[in-house]
Amino acid sequence: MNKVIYSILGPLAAIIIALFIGAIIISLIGKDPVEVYGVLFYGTLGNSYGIGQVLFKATPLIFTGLSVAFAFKAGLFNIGAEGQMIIGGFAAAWTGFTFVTLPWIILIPLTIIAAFVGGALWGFIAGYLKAKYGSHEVINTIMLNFIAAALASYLVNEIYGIPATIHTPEVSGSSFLLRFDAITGLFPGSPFNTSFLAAILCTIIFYFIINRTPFGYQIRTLGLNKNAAEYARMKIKKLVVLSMLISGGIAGIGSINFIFGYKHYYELGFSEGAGYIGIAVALIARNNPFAIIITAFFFGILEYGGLTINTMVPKELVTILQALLIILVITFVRIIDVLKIKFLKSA
Amino acid sequence: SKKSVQTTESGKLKVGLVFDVGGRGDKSFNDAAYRGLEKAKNELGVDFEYIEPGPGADREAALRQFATRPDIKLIFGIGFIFTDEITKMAQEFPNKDFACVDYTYDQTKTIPPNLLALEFKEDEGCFLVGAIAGLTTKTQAVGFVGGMESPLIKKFEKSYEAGVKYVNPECKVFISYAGVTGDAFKNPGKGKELALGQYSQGADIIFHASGVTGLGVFEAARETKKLAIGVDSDQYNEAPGFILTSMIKSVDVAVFDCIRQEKDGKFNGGKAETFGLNSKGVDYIYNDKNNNLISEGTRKRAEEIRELIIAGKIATFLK
Amino acid sequence: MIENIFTYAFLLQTLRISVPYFLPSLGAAYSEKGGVVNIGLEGILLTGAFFTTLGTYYTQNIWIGILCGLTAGFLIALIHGIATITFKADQIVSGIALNLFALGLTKFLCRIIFNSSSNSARIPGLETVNIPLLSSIPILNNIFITFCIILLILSQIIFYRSKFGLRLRAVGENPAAADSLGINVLRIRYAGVLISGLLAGLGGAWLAFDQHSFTDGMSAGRGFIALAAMIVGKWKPMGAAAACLVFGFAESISIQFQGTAIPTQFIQMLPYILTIIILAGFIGKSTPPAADGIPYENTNK
Amino acid sequence: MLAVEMIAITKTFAEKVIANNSISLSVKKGEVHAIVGENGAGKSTLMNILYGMYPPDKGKIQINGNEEIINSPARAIQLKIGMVHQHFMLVPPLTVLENIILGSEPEKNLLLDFKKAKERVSQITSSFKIDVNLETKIENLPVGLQQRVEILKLLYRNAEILILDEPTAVLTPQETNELFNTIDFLKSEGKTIILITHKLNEVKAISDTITVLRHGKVVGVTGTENATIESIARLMVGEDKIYEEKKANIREKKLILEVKNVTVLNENSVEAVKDVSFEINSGEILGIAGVEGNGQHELVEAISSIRKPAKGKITLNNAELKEEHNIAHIPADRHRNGIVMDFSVAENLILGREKENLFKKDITIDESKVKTFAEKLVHEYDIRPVDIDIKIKSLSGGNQQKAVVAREITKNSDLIIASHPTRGLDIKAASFVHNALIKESDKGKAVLLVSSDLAELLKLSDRIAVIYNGQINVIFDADKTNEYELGLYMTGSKVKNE
Ligand SMILES: Nc1ncnc2c1ncn2[C@@H]1O[C@H](COP(=O)(O)OP(=O)(O)OP(=O)(O)O)[C@@H](O)[C@H]1O
Ligand SMILES: Nc1ncnc2c1ncn2[C@@H]1O[C@H](COP(=O)(O)OP(=O)(O)OP(=O)(O)O)[C@@H](O)[C@H]1O
Ligand SMILES: [Mg+2]
Ligand SMILES: [Mg+2]
Repeated sequence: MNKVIYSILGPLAAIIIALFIGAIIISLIGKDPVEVYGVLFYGTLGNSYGIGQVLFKATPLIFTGLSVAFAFKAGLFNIGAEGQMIIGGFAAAWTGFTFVTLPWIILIPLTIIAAFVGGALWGFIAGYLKAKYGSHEVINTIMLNFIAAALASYLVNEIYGIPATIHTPEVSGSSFLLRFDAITGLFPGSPFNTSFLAAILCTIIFYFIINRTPFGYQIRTLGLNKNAAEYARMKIKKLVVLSMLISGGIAGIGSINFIFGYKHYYELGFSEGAGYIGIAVALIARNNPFAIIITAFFFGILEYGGLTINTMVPKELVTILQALLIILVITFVRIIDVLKIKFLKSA
Repeated sequence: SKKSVQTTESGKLKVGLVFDVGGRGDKSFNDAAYRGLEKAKNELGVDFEYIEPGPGADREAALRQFATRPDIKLIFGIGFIFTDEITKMAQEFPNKDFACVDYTYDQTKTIPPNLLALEFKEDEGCFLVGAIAGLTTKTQAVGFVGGMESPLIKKFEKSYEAGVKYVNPECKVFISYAGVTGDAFKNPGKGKELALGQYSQGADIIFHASGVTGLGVFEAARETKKLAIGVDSDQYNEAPGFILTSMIKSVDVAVFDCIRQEKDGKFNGGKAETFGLNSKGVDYIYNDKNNNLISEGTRKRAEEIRELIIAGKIATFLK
Repeated sequence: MIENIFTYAFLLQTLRISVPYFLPSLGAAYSEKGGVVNIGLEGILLTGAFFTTLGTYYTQNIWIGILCGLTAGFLIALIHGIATITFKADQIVSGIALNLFALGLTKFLCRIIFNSSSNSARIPGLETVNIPLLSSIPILNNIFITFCIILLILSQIIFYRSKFGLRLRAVGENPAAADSLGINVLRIRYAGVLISGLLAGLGGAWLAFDQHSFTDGMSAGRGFIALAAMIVGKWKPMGAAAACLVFGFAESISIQFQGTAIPTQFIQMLPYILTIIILAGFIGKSTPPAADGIPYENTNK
Repeated sequence: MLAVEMIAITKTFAEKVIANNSISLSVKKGEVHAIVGENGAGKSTLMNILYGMYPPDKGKIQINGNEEIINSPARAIQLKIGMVHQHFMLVPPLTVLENIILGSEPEKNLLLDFKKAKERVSQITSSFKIDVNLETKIENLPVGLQQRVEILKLLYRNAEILILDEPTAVLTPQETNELFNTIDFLKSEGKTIILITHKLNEVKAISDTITVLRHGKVVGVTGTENATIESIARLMVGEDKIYEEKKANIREKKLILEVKNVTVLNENSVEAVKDVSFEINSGEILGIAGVEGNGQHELVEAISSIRKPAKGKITLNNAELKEEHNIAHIPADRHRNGIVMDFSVAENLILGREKENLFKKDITIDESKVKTFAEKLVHEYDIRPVDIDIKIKSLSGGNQQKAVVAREITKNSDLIIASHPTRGLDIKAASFVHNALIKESDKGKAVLLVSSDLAELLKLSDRIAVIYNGQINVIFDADKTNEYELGLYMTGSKVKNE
């Protein structure tokens, strides 16, 4: 019981302080903090459309968070979820607008596989370079992000694009992922769609692979002690390549939310930096797959929240809050730890 | 929400405007739209609110946010990138009026009756400033700096080049782009290096179509004491003495007119309204600030070309 | 095209482009040699640029502007230090958060102060500086480039010839050993991080002066590239400098090659592909300081 | 006159572990004072408190009769206390000289004064007869020399009270001898030395006074001349008898491992093992004696198929060695290669065995099977505490080692490779590991035992091969040789059996 209290005390204090600092900023620019926070809360969590928007924003973050976490389990730092999502997204969209005659039962799995393969290819490059040449995956994945953006730009602008737009043709109707709005009538108007279910499924598979299979055991060993993995005669190079590949693949699937669940085409810039935010999501969730869902939801609130208050204050207020919150949480965890020990000692 | 009830009661028209990625203060496209809003506020007494969304899915959410507000009647989307979203929103909210600047008009689809597409013939303006550049250059080399490489900006590039070649077939045209993502419209550092590169290779006039990135082009012009051409708004003040002219789009006028029609109950959607040289919807700047940079002969020739374009006697687009 | 590469303008361009890579990159070396990963450099560049602009705008004095930029860099680095050194928070998470913070704060203030989401008002730049002797020498007449050269030499000496440098290297490799010799590990780490903040802040100042204004997101990933350069340069000042020059060179080339038959996108990829190739082919493994990224649990406290 | 007096020191970790429970320690000036005790008895903790690394919860410290609060190593250094830690406190990529001066650097014109530093260090090396190249990086030094550097660090700081925590654990007999010579010399110079070791013969040989700790308490203080190894051992482990399994001598011989003309390269592509050949039969223990860094490491990695030999052939049960071969391997460095600190005890007990059918259910690892297995091992091998779900990093070194031994020798493999299997273990834990190895060999397994502890080799092995400079030139029958002879070959003083 005490343990639970202590574990929420830190984040709680952090939230209060962050909101307080935010309130000061809002007052300084002559606005009413209560009103702004009210709108922020109502706009995101206070109505079903807002919740839908938040979940819609959270969906790709679950994928990219899982992607980063998977690599992390193997001791690799994948900064490349952004690029992997771009390539995976393009591959999926291409499949979607090329094989227009396939029925949904085939086409949907096919597009998801394409998204995985595209992302996996991009992850594989970094993994292979690491295994073969020992070159640092952090740098290579950053570089591959830039290259992916340029490549996608080329493909859209020069080859597959619709003139005078920055997107590809629409994907086949049978590859659409339904909106919850359309199925259930919930979250009316929001593009929150069934790719969220894929994200949940992916989380469960992630957990299963990492914690229940010999392969996952090896990945974890590699991540925690590479030398022990080597002495246990695990195939380290293979594991490095495979984990980057899978990590990239997961990020690739993150693209289906936007492409098949919302716009139905590939649009340049669709990723909105989800790959980068995924790093924060994974790290804050301490690479725990289920915590990633919660963290992603929280980031979804902030991602969408900025827009809801944009007519009153610059939406960057939310970015500032987001940053403050992260810094405060990670510091407070420690402060509470210290307090806890002091408390227990004196008790 | 108390406030909003009051404003509707007072009968004041309220307008919502969603900016393009660059947002307010880009001293170019978005600011032109904003000027239209301000003018409407001052002269017509309307109220307005605006949102600056990020890329991706936020555009629709922003439009929707205004569309669901009872007090807002007219909603603007600024930029071709809004084409799909605003069409969709117009269909979903038939009781609201929408207008989109730079709407990409697809002949195969109809425009909803409550949506007004505002199109600008940039190619005409670009051709014209290209011609001015071609006539003014002393080095027989001019340049073009684009933001994100995309079909829209390519159109600027091609018609500018066509204008240059029309008056000066021997003139070299250097072409550079700042990048391949939306960020390429806000990277003045890159813009400056690109421009310096072109100037060092012999260009003496550079036209940019790159949003904020263009400010870097102007810096390069100042530093090397060469000339640059502004875009969308009159950008003379960004580098006084070094801005040969600007290719302006009267986005402000279009926005203002649209609001006035709405106010007068004469909003007339379901169609594309085109602004070209003929209606001064696009133009180049010639006033007492920059007339010392443009020779009398050049000015004359430019005006002739204007007439030819309006008469449809020149293809403004280089294939 | 090739003839364009061997020109003075090209050389100068390469150097200019390298400056905002080099300063944070050198900063990263200080920070990481001491064992603290600072991916917040991207944000520090941005904040440095903003406050340099702000200071210069209000005073019309570039020196006060630089001072403001340095102070901003210092403060952000200080937050990073407090979070990661004192409170042992995860260094990468803190860095990510600070980048977010910088992005939000600068744009927010830009909106409030300059009434623009994209850029500030124009400020004077370095052309106002005139140092009698240097101004006549090509390349060195750019005070930032001169200063970078001085900083590089100085850093090389500090790293390998000074007490602080020795301790910094020790603290990044084996903090427990340094601690057991009576060295205040946390203080040395703070010094490394704060120096990185100052250097990246200065990098931001260069960005601001180079384009005479602040622009939203103007650091444009340079902080990350700087980190990459530092790794390619094997955590050494000279190595980092060389790597930054390679980046600058590649980018310069990509500028020169624009407008040829090759699609722009592929030209834009060039610097990044080059980096990957260099990393795989020529550098080999670069091993970080052994304690890099690991908070030091001071047993005394 | 007392150099050190620690009075009623108490120290608790993580609210639970009482590492030091009201310990008092008196060390006379100019003596060699040995502190002995089982793993986890609290020796290192007590010394860390003396050196200012941890604050004690309770208790007082007097140095040379004055009460002092030692709240940091810096303060300890001021008081002329120096400590060589159990795990060396060196910075591998720095040079010997840099490591020595670190923290007390001479400066001139704001820069390091390397010249002055070198002069001063050379003076010390010559007067204390310690020989080491100052420009070498620590990472390129053998452990024995690293030990030297640690002592130089103390002398450079003019330490009068020297704490040496298990300095001989990684040394060869020759190196140990040299170290003891140095200690004698230091003592003759009037310095006070506190020595922690598990090797009771060393205690007997070098110390003046002995303090014995058990479970965080002092259980005995005695002058060395009044004690015998047996009496000290009894104090250390209580009434528990230390029993040593005897090797059975009957065995039918079957060739298990054959190493033929094997050459192995190290990381820098230098031949670390040169043209080595030997064989091991079932039921046989082959010892490898050698000074650290003579190729044992590479040889072991080759035989366990972690490293591919450049030349030659290794066969196991007459089949060429493959990666898939099941080989039990107790690695020399358990922290680095043997365990995953952040895994639970149970998880560590299946490391390298995660794919075995024993733990399989479809494509998953069956947790209940793992649990049963782990619980069995924990009991059979007396791994304490009896909790398979705690992280292994919270176990003492001895218990971690037992876990590694348990995991490896329960593998169904005919060959067991054991590298320094008892390094750093107390006598009880060490004899436990010895017994386990003997039992396995009696079951007919072939054992390759690499150790720098010659007593251990002589006791366990049937034959002992000496490796020197990557080559094996002699293989002795264990009962026909002795420490002295082995020592000559190990150090290269003798090369071939004439
Ligand atoms: N968990 C990890 N963290 C960081 N780097 C890793 C990790 N695992 C592997 N690597 C890198 O991957 C590369 C390959 O590892 P591996 O240990 O298989 O190489 P190796 O032992 O040199 O080769 P071989 O398999 O031929 O023996 C190495 O360069 C190593 O730096
Ligand atoms: N930093 C620490 N945090 C928590 N527990 C600790 C810490 N250091 C030591 N301990 C615990 O305190 C007890 C005493 O440890 P200590 O290292 O003093 O034993 P030791 O006598 O030196 O043993 P060894 O012979 O294995 O070196 C052990 O149970 C150990 O696990
Ligand atoms: Mg290997
Ligand atoms: Mg100990």
